[in-house]
Amino acid sequence: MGEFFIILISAVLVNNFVLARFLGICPFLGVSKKTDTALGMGMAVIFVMTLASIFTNLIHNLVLIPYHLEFLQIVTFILVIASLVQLVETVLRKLSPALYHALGIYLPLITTNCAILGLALLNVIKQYDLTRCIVFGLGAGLGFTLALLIMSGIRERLQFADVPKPLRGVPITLIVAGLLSMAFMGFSGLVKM
Amino acid sequence: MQSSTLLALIALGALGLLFSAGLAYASRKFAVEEDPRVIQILDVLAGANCGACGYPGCRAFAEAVVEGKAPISACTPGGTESTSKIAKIMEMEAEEGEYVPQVAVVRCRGGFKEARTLFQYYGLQDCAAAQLAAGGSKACAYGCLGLGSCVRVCPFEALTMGDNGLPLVDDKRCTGCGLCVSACPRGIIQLIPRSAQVYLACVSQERGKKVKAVCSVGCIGCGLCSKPKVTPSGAITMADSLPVIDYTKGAGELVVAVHKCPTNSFVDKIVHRPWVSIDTKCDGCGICKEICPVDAIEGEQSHQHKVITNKCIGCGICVPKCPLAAISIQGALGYTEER
Amino acid sequence: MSVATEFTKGFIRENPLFRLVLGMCPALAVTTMAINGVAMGLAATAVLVGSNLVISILRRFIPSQVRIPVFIVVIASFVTIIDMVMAGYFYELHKVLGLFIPLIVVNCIILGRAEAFASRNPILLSLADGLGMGLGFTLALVILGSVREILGSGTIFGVSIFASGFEPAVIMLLPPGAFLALGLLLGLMNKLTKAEET
Amino acid sequence: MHSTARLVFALTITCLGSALALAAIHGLTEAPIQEQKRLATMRAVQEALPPFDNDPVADTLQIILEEDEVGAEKMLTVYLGRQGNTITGVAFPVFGEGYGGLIHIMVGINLKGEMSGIKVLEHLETPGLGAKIEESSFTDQFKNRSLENSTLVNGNLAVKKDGGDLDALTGATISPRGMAMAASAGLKIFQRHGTQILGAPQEQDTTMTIPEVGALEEEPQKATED
Amino acid sequence: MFAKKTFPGGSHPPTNKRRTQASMIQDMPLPQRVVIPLHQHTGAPAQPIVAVGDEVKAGQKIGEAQGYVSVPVHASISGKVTAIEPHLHPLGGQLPAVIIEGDGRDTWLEQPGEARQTSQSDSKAMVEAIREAGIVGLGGAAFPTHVKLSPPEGKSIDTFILNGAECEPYLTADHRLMVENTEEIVAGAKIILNILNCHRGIIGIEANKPDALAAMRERTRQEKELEVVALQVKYPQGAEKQLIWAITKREVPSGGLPMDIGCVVQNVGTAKAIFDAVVSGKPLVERVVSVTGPIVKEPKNLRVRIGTLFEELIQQTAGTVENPGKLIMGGPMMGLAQVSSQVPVIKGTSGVLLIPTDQAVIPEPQTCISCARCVDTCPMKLVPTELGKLVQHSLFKEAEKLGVLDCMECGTCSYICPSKINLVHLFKFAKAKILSEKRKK
Amino acid sequence: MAQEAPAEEKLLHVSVSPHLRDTVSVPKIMRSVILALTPALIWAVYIFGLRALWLVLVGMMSAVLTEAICQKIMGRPITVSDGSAVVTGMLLVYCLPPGVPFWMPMVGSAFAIAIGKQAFGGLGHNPLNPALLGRAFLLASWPLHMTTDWRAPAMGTMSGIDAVTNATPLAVLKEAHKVLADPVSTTEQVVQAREAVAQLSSSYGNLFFGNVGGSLGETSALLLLVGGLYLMFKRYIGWKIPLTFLGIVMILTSAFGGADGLFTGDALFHLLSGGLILGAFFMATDMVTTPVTFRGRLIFGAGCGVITSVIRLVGGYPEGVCYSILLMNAFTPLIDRWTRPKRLGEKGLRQE
Repeated sequence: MGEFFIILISAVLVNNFVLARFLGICPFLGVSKKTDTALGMGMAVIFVMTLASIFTNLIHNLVLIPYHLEFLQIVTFILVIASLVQLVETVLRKLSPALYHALGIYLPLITTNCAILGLALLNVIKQYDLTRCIVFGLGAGLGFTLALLIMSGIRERLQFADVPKPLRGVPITLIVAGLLSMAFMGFSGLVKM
Repeated sequence: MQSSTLLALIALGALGLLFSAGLAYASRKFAVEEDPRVIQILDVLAGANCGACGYPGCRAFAEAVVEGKAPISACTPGGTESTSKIAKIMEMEAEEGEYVPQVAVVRCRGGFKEARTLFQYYGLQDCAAAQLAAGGSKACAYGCLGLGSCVRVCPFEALTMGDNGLPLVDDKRCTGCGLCVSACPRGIIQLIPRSAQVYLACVSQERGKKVKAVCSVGCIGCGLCSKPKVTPSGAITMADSLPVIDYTKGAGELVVAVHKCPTNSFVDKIVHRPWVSIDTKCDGCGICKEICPVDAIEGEQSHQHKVITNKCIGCGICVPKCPLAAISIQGALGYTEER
Repeated sequence: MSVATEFTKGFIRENPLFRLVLGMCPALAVTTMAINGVAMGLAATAVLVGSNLVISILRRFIPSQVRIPVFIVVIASFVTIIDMVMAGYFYELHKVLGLFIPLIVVNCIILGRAEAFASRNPILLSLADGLGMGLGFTLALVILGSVREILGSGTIFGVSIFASGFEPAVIMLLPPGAFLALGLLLGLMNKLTKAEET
Repeated sequence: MHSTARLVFALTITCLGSALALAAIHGLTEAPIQEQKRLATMRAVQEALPPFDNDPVADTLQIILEEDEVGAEKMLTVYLGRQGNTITGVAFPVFGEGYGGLIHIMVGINLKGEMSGIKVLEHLETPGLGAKIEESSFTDQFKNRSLENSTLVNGNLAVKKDGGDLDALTGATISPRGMAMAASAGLKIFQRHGTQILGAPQEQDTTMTIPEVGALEEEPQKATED
Repeated sequence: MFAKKTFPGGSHPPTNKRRTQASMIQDMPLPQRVVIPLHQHTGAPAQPIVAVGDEVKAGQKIGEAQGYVSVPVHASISGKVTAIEPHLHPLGGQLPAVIIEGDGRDTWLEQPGEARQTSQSDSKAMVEAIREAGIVGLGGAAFPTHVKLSPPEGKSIDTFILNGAECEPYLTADHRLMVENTEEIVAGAKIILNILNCHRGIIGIEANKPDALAAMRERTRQEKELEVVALQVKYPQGAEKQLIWAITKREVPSGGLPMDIGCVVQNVGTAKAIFDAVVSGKPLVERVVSVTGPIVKEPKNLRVRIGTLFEELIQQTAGTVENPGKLIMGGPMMGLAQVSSQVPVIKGTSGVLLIPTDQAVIPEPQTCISCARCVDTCPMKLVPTELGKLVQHSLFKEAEKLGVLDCMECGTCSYICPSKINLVHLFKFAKAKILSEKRKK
Repeated sequence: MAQEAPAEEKLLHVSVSPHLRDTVSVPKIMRSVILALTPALIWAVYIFGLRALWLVLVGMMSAVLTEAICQKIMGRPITVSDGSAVVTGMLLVYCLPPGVPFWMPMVGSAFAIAIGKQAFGGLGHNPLNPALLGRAFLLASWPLHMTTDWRAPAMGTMSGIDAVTNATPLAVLKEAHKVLADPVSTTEQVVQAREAVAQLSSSYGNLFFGNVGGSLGETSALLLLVGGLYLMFKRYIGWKIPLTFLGIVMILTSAFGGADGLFTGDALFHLLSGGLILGAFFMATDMVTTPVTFRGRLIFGAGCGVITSVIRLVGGYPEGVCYSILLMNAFTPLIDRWTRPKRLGEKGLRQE
């Protein structure tokens, strides 16, 4: 239990995917303009990350390792993630239109989100078993959502700010990310990886 | 090595098969077709998302066009170019003549000097907001408040605030989108055909004394300009004690109206009109002398006539009337930067 | 549309990092030193050129519905090849770049160029585009890496450039420094290009 | 149906092509990659071990640690350094808890139970502060230390601040402490398993299994990457 | 002592009431000429029913109400109608007004007295009499009183609140009225209770008017249905919704009326006018106006005929020590700045306030530092910081969602803002925009 | 002036109501904050020597200068006179060790103003507290200076520069607790650690009056409290954030801060040390970066308390006030959004 907690806290706060690992920067910059969309995207990412963790773990342990096909890791992982996202989208649209409208519209954005592939690869590097993969995936998703939400709150406020012209848009968002990352350094040393 | 290759082929091949089959199934089962024309149209629009078309953005407009709900000529910033391109995409002919390029004009000349101020205004620097404070500081209830709501709303930076507290329109930048028209709480800004050179710069429906009391350049509704003497073809008619210009009729007459107006309420966009000159073909028939509204032509019958250049206003009425085509306008007409 | 213009546009006019704001993740993660920027940039360039080439060749045979998956598979293959080659011949660099080599797969630049350019243009142009974009990306990474290395370690390409009194700001090597440096560089680019326009 | 078939066909063919290409390249690069890994290990081992003339990376011994032993993988690979046929020292990876995470080091121990050298493999310490543990000025002080010739605190090597005799780094106490812990772990492991290791036969890759270890139920996964 | 009742939020601007609160109301001499705007109340303006040249008597109806939410207007002096034309109006701009040149005799249409007395058992007749007398809320909003006194079918009123808070700085007209016309006010309140068939009447008075509180307490000692409540001195204690909350702890629903929660609020001046109308049959042709301000030489409370020009009122106070920088109708917090002193007193004119130039200049707004003073003080519990930023960036829809339409423009936020942001102006602007958008649809 | 103008020129002023304005203004608030911070500065000079004064001055000057330069570059009006940059510079230096080299407050202030404030458009637009950002920046950039440049208090020696470095009380406590918590600690170590803890606990007086090592401006709880209460009395800061912040820290540190089980922690010690008072009264109350709603401020204060306690008790840093406030600053927009008060009458609206 303790180890799961540590994995979770580490993924959410100490080694936040966005602010410390630089994974998923593009959607972080793109979908953080409004809090509502940020929340929707965050939920979708949590969902997909957890699923992707499970599936890539299974593929890796059931197919790649037994047959010594580790060199196909990248290709298979990305295929699995892409098809998984596509499948989820299709199924959601069919089964729960309400949920689809809340989460599904963000799904296409997730396919090429490096946070998902990064997560799958990190799972392998860290040699997590299935349960730990799930916890790590959940934590990574939560961490991503947290960063996204904070950023969206600040950006909603920044639309009223008199930001100097050259810094408007992406530059100021990156600066905010830098400052947030600085604040998140307060969590360093909280748990040991 | 052999077996590794084989295994790789099997594994990845199976995955590819699975994925593509699933995708193919999905694309057939849950296809949401976006009309490719929407994207094509989006490409040819001005892309300012200005809302002049009445739709919440370029994409919405493009979708509406494809659905046949919006007229293809509604994108004013894109102008005829956009219209014809959209028409090509929609495989229908742009109805020529339906779209007249327009440009915004400020129909008030009452700057700080010309128009009286009622009080010192403090508060939000926005015209509509200023109107909440005792109805605006201009004594004329129709006059420009000069706080630049129109300037701020223009997506093309075509409007600037002049020194006298009146906005200036840069014709070259103005696309006639009409955002400024709706931004002005007093309805002073109007779109007129781009080709038009003259407009009435006053919207006050007050008459005579009341106008004079508040503004030195306000239209007093005297109706002189609508008299046949000035505008024989009826290019100007009076309504609500204001002259209304019909731009399809006699452009030259309007120039005359500018000069006849006792309150100087008209604006001629061509600051320095070139005068006309008469060449040697003239046989002195006298027609021009007769029709000249400002008596700027002199000369005896059967002798070559002359133009009194400091009297000529460049209206050009005489040019087409000369049976020998001896009158020509010196220099081309064109807009000048400063007014 | 000449090969030359397609090649050069990626350097400044359409620089993938500074102008198109693509490929942020590796740009932030690996640029603690200028040399890492070079390595990462060249790895991405290799993938870009390879995938552009293959996709440009295949563009007529790929049905549009499976366009993206096919692109991804092609790109992923090239990335794996680069990964393996680097592991085999540039072990230390491979170790430093770590996770971000495989993550080239999901770098928006690659898929973006495949989608926007290679799938619509002939082979030579696609090659020029890929090479230009890749080198532009490399250039941007090197600039960012240099800034961070100079301020964060007091060196450039490993060569010390300050007197011993200089105390480098460690933050430049940490995540916040990466964000701040890239943000300010982008701002600077905006300012400079704006000045050029007017 | 024709179009569907085309879709499936196109993607499958791409996948097959990709698999073929990757398998081929894999075949070509597998050997260099293994060689690179070996070289990397070799570099670390070389720094840690006393002089040797064999190939310690190939001359390894797997030992399984007991539950109460900390600071190393339970399934520990020990690299043996020999001169001639005599073992001169051993090296194996251990770790200690630093500030940002675990500090992995390769510790080399000679027959006297003294450290012949250490090499920092991996760490997550703060640059400019804790990261200075990598510098040789810091690591050199571990040379020739043993559990006998150093001041121990709770049976471990310790920095001066904690009552030991290791020099710490200015401003950083946690990282050197982690190093001390890792080194101590290495020394203790050698203390306990020394005879077992030194009694290793000359054949390579001999795994000695210790019967009473039942804690490990499943085969530990093989690390794919370092 | 019980804690004085109040509402959450609010501010404490200096009250500045001392100069006028102790002096008796004076009758203003009959004006030579009155300008009686046909639009003096919320709702449709009245239509003139006299023509230029007509002789009119004081109290004669000269404008007929148009529609339900509208009341007639009456001549306030006897004389001759000299013009019906647009005239400067205190609410801004030029609006049609009947101009009467006085004959100096002040002859009334009917002498006030028994003849017009309305039966106090017939509430319909009383409401009709109130309407015919042209009575509107005299607190400033000028909402036709008969509408407030006619709750629709199914809505019963259980609490009637008489508003004697007078929280606006400077103004003391209601205060003096409560001290001097206690009898009429209480009688008026009883008429209202009668009409509403309500048995609980509460007179709320801010604690800084001890003499008014004492007088009212003394007078209502025997009245079972009437109770006097002392309110904490805080702005805007006299605002309808805040007063109801302070006294009954009920919230008027957003966009609703006090009636929706069983309450009716009337100003003390209105109560007196109702008494005059029902008991004496006298229409609303005069009211008490505080003429005051830092530069007024002899500030006074004057009983003034409707239609008298501000200029004449100012003359009654011996003029000003310097030229005024700002002329305000009403109090400094919600009053309307006037363009000139040539505007007439209307039914809603509770005060004429003259402010010197140095105090009239509104400081330049700075950027908001989110100090939250406005959030803490907003009596409507809005978030003015956020609303202000939304409006500044033309995000009217979002502002509407956050309740900008609930803003009652009390001025607390603008007053309290250390960055001197003109928040009320922003909200007025936003409300105007939103409402005009709504009208378009 | 007014008399000279011709009569008809004298137009009345017209603006939308209200026509009254409160006398409180931003510069006035800033002046009060500077005043409230002054006693602590005088104390710092007394115990750390004139060096403290120079450090503060350098920080302030750098902040003001950076603000002016930024505004000049952006072509905006220069507003250094509103005093906000002075406050930033002052607060930044207050949380630096008194032995840092002079270039550090300079660089820190410049970063705080340029990146933390002006990049967002200046006063009122910055999402995070600039002074704390400056400190976090310095701590991340030059950790060596920020963790070792302590000075022991040296009463009245104006020269100040004695090279005694003295760890802050909190750092000592953290060390001691680590030893106590570690099962492998020797009895000797445990005894030592207990002694250290006991010594610290008996030093409330020193902590309260400020006779301890620590950041330049955080040593005297008393003088900071005086300043904080003055601001509270002036109503420039509210009670909610300081109270919840301090309260939560006390509760959590007393509950989990001890080595011997629940509720054995020394809450008073935690309260008086590590810049908690400085942070709670002067930084967590920074108007720009804190929530505006009533409930929001309670949540903000509580959040600061929780994060501070977590960092102090289990995190890598001995104090944590700085990071906790920065983190809660980041949450401020979300807090504001989710704690918007129900407006008067909204309840009725919902029912219908």
